[in-house]
Amino acid sequence: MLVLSDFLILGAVLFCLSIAGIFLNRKNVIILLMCIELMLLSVNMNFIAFSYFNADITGQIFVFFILTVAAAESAIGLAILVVLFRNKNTINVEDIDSMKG
Amino acid sequence: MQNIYLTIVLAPLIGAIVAGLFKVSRRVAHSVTITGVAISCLLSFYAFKHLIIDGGATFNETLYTWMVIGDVRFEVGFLVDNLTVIMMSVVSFVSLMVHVYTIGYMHDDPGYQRFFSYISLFTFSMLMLVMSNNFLQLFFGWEAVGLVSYLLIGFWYTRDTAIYANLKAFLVNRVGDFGFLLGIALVLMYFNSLNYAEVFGLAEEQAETVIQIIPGVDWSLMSVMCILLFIGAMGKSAQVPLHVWLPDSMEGPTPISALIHAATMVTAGIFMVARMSPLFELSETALSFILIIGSITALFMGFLGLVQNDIKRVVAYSTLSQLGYMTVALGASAYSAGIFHLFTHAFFKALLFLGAGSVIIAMHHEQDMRNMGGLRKYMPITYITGLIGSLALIGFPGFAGFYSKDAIIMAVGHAERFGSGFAYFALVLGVFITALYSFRMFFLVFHGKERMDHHTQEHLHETPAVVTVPLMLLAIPSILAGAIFVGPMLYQGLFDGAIFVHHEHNPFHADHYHGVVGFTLHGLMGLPFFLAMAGVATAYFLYMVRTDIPAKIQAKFAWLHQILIDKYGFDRFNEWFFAGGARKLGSTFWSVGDVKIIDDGMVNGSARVVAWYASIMRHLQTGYLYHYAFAMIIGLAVLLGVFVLSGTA
Amino acid sequence: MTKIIFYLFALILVFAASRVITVRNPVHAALFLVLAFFSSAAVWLLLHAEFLAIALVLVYVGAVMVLFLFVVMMLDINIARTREGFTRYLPVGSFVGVLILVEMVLVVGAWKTDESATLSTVTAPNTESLGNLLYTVYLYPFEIAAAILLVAMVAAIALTMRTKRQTKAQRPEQQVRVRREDRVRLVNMPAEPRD
Amino acid sequence: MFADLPLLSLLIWLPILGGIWVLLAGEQLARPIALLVSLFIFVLSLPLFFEFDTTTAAMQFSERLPWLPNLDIYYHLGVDGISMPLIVLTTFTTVLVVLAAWEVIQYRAPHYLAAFLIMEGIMVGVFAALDAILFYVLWEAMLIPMFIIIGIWGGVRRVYATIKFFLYTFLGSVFMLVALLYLYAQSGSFALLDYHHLAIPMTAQIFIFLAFLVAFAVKVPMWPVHTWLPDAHVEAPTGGSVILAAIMLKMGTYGFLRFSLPITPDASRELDWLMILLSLVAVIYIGFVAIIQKDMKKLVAYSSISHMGFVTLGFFIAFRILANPELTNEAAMNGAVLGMSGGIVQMISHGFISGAMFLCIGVLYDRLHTRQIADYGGVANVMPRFAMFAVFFGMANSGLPGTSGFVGEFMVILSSMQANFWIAFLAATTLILGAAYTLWMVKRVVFGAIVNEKVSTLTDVNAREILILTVLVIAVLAMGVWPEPVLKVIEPTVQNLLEHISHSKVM
Repeated sequence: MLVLSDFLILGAVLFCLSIAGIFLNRKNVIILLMCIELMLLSVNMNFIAFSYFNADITGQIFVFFILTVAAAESAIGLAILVVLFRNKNTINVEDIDSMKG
Repeated sequence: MQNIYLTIVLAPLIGAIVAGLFKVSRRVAHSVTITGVAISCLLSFYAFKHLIIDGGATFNETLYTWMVIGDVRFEVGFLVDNLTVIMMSVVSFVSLMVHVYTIGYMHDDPGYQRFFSYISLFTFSMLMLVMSNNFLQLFFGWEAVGLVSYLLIGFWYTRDTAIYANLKAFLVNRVGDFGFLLGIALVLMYFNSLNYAEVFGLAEEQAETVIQIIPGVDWSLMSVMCILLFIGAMGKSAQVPLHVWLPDSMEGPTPISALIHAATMVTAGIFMVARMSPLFELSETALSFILIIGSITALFMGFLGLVQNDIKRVVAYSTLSQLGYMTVALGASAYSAGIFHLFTHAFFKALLFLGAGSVIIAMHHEQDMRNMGGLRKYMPITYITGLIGSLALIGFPGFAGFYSKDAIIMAVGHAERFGSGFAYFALVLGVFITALYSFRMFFLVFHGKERMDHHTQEHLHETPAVVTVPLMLLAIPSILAGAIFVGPMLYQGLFDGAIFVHHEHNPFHADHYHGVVGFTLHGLMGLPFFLAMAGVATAYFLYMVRTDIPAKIQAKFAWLHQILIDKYGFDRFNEWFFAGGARKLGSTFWSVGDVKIIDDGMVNGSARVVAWYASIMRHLQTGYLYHYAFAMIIGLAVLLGVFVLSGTA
Repeated sequence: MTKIIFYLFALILVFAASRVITVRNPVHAALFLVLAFFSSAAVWLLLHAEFLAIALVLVYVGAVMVLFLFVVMMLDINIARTREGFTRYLPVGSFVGVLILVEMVLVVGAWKTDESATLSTVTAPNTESLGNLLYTVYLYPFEIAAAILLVAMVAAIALTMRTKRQTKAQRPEQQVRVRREDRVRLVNMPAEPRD
Repeated sequence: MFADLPLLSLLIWLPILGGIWVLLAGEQLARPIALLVSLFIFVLSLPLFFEFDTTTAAMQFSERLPWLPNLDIYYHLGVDGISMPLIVLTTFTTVLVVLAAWEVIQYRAPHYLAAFLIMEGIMVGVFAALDAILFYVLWEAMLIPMFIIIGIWGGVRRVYATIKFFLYTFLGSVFMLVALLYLYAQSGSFALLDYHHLAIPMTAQIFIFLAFLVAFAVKVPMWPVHTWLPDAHVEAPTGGSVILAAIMLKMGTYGFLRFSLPITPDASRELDWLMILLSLVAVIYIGFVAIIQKDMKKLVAYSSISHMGFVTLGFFIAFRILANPELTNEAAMNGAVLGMSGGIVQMISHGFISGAMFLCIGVLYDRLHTRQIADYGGVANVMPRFAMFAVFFGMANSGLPGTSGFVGEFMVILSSMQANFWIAFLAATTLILGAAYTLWMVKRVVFGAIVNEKVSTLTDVNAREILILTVLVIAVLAMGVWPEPVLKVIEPTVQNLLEHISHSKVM
């Protein structure tokens, strides 16, 4: 029988993979964005698991909103990326340091 | 009577306002102010008659309430008794004379209207001062005369010396007022009132009170209070060491020197102490202090008169010395003698100053006596009135000064107070000195060779009537005032009720008095008379017969001469220590305290600390996105770790 | 049975996710991400979240991932440069990842769940109950979410649209304000000499 | 007839509306409209004085409307004997400032005048507010117009001066906000009058007192947080200096009366030595600093600090007097009333005199565009009327009896004698120092021979300037010759305040 921990550990594994992804692909903004999507996915996984095991559908509502916001975020993120590439002709994160103090 | 007194005070004020604030012609300016002062003068004489001759009642009433705090009322009102009325008469009379005289003296001056406005304002202030029935109004008048004095010394404001002198005069007076105000504050604290009558009524009760100003040391309240009040008098009446402003004040026009710096304002201190006699009588210490200060002033300021060459400065130093005499009289509890000398001195010193002014007009504003001489034949009226003034000053029997000065010397001889021995010596020696410098001046100006330049000599002539008439009018009381008033003022209790003296302190007992003639004859036997004559003789010998001797003495005692020329170094010390010190202290406070520590250290310093901190912290901001992401992730790992460890522990 | 399905899809999911972060080519990464989404949708179905599972596939796979692919292909990316330092960061990255994983597992392991009282009895269809809640209690947030999407859309367009003006138009306000000096220049010249 | 009008609200909002009107009116009409508005407001404020009930210390002309009732914040206004004279002073000074700007300000005149009118409304509001939040909001709002005035119409270093001014005052008021929030937490109310009766433990009182002290000391300003004032004055345009000196500085001392003393009487008693010390430092230290200033405005600014030292001295000397065993209770109360009323009188009088001094300097500055004393000399030769005013106000500044400058100093010195001889002694040095720095400046600027050609081209004061200065002369003289009408207003409130602070509020 599946228990809550199974889903939670699956979510944790996904989350850690995306963290490792951020470390590994520090130069490529697109993959960074994908890692963030993965991270959100793992969070959603937890929400749904809790919702299911606590018999409370509110958790799914949260996922719904997270999906909405994530979609908006990735759209804007990609738009920024496009503009960035247009202006700087690179998406290498190391070339983007105009905020350096 | 209230309306009369009010008119006495307000008439000059109105004159001053009209002449000062509105653009009026010269004629209007002087007519309006002279009318105002004349009204004051006549009404003062009327009040004089009312109180002294008809024996009218003392007037003590409030005009209006200045402010009320709890049950303490600060009021403005008049106290008119015999003492006041004599002061009023002197002030308004001398002022009237000076007003008239000014028409001639300031004839060509562009600030004619302004001048009349000022002297009328002065008359107003002085009358407010003497007619006050409380300390508040006294202080008002006190400072107001100081203000007018400031304005008048600096009347010729383009002269650097004049505006230096007026600032100096005001500041030195402020030092005196500083003490005076503290004295008033003590009065209010212990008597809970500023009204003379109430304060004097309660004075006896506080006679034994002690206060601790320095913790652990008991001082008599009365002594502290009286000395503080007297510091005010020292400023206004130019007693050592606050005398330094008076000689410099001669930068003002001569009528002012006569009115303010000889006859009236400078005697305000004397008047004040006499008015406060119920307080001063309770403190031996304060009276001794007064005695010593007065005798130092009387003697040492007289010496300075010997070496001055400026005619006005000689008279100024003689004023200082005579003020010292008056102060000594106060210190010896002979308040009436002090007032008596004030009274006679006002006439003859105004006369001498106006005479000097007359000479100065004739000499085309030349003031150096070394360039004068032999003016007798050109200016007979000035000459005669000058002689009268000088004789009155040295105390020649029969003249006004004789009676008052002799009374003071007698009173000091009678006094048994700490310092009275020294005071007696100083005054007697002072008589000789007075005679010496007075007649030195007299001979140098009116006798001897005519040392002026040719141009001046040709134009020498007697001054016009507006100048000589006041001289003549002042000459009359300079002769007669002493003989007429010696009896009433000193022996017959004219000031009873106004001046309070302990019986055993009072040097003037009615049974010792044998009439004016007796007094005069007694004076003729006394040491002071012989010393005065010796002084005149010495002056004659030195400046008429052997005119070479003074120079030799001067050469022989060069160091002494230098000390006298330096005026004992007071000015230099003040300039260095007080003026220089204050500026130095100010710059130090400013450059070190304000600019360096507060602005640079605290204000800009805190800004710099922020900037410095930021300059270090900015290195954390690499601008790389993943650095921020790493920071977040590592933070998450650490937080989780803490959570796990604390959860398991 | 469910257990087997769960482990199957969980394995696919983990595999796809690890490929996402390790492949060289971003296009491949995006495709692996699609795979990850699919398998997680399957896991969600196990949890009776049918609506969200479908939505994930439709919205994410259908829209968002396609968008990613568009962008990846649109931009001319130097793959070699972006891969620089991959191996250098591998130890650090995996260490942090493993560290967090261990910590999370410890947290989850310490979780006291009431295992018996799980597994809700489903009464209404998932979509219906979700809709009920969404359009009643969460109506206001729902509207806000809609607004956010709109704003995101506008923002994305505004950001990427090139503002080169290609249409010609009249500007009446400038036309009426025109002054003579703007149009006619009077030149003062000496008269030409007559020859 | 004025009983039904919301007079205080009108005094706050009409100037602000007037300011907006001036903004809209444009270059041509701005000046007459501003003058009209300010005059109207001044006239409107007179009933405050004439219909004031001098028999009570209670708040009068009160208004109370809910503002944010959930948070217990009310729009609550009212005046007593302390705030009423200050409100009238504010409306009076604004008229003068508008007049003084008449032809001098050419650059963006409508904005300049509007800023002053709006500030007038805010300042009246600060004095009338009886709700802590209302007070705080207005207190901060006041900074904005002043910031603009100095920042736009100021001198060369105006940016430095404005930032310094702003940061200083802002820093101070943050502490006040914290104290107010604490008080709210304790009492559950933002009503100032409730705070007066709130029992607070001693430690808390000390902290509240210190927080208020920081806020108000900056505004007064007291040593050592005074250095913003000379800079602000030097850079501000004449009108700005006048308002700054005449009204804004009074906010600090008003705060002491409205907040520190009644809310934390025990802490005030405990720390009165500090306040007396700082006041005396202000009188003496600043007096010496003023002597050597080379810039006229700086000199007058320092003299302002020195004079404000008398105000704080007068307020805090009361505890020493009340505790003096040598005095009977009644006498001690009289002495304390004398000192505190003296402080308030000094506030009002300083409003007139320092305003007048800055206006005088403004007259010179408008002509020669320099404030350096060394650039002047012998002004009396070409500007005799101006010289008359300058000497008069110089004398008033050095506390000559018969002018209002004397009254406050006199009262404070008299009362400090009842606390301690040496305090009176040190305070009385102002007689000498005040005369020294003021008259030395007068001497160097007004008197003497004409020093340079520029001075010889000066023209005397014109009718407008004469009008402004004469009005001030009359005010200064009137208060000096007969201060009773003002004192009658002040006294019941002061008496009440002293009764209040003589009882401990420690729980």
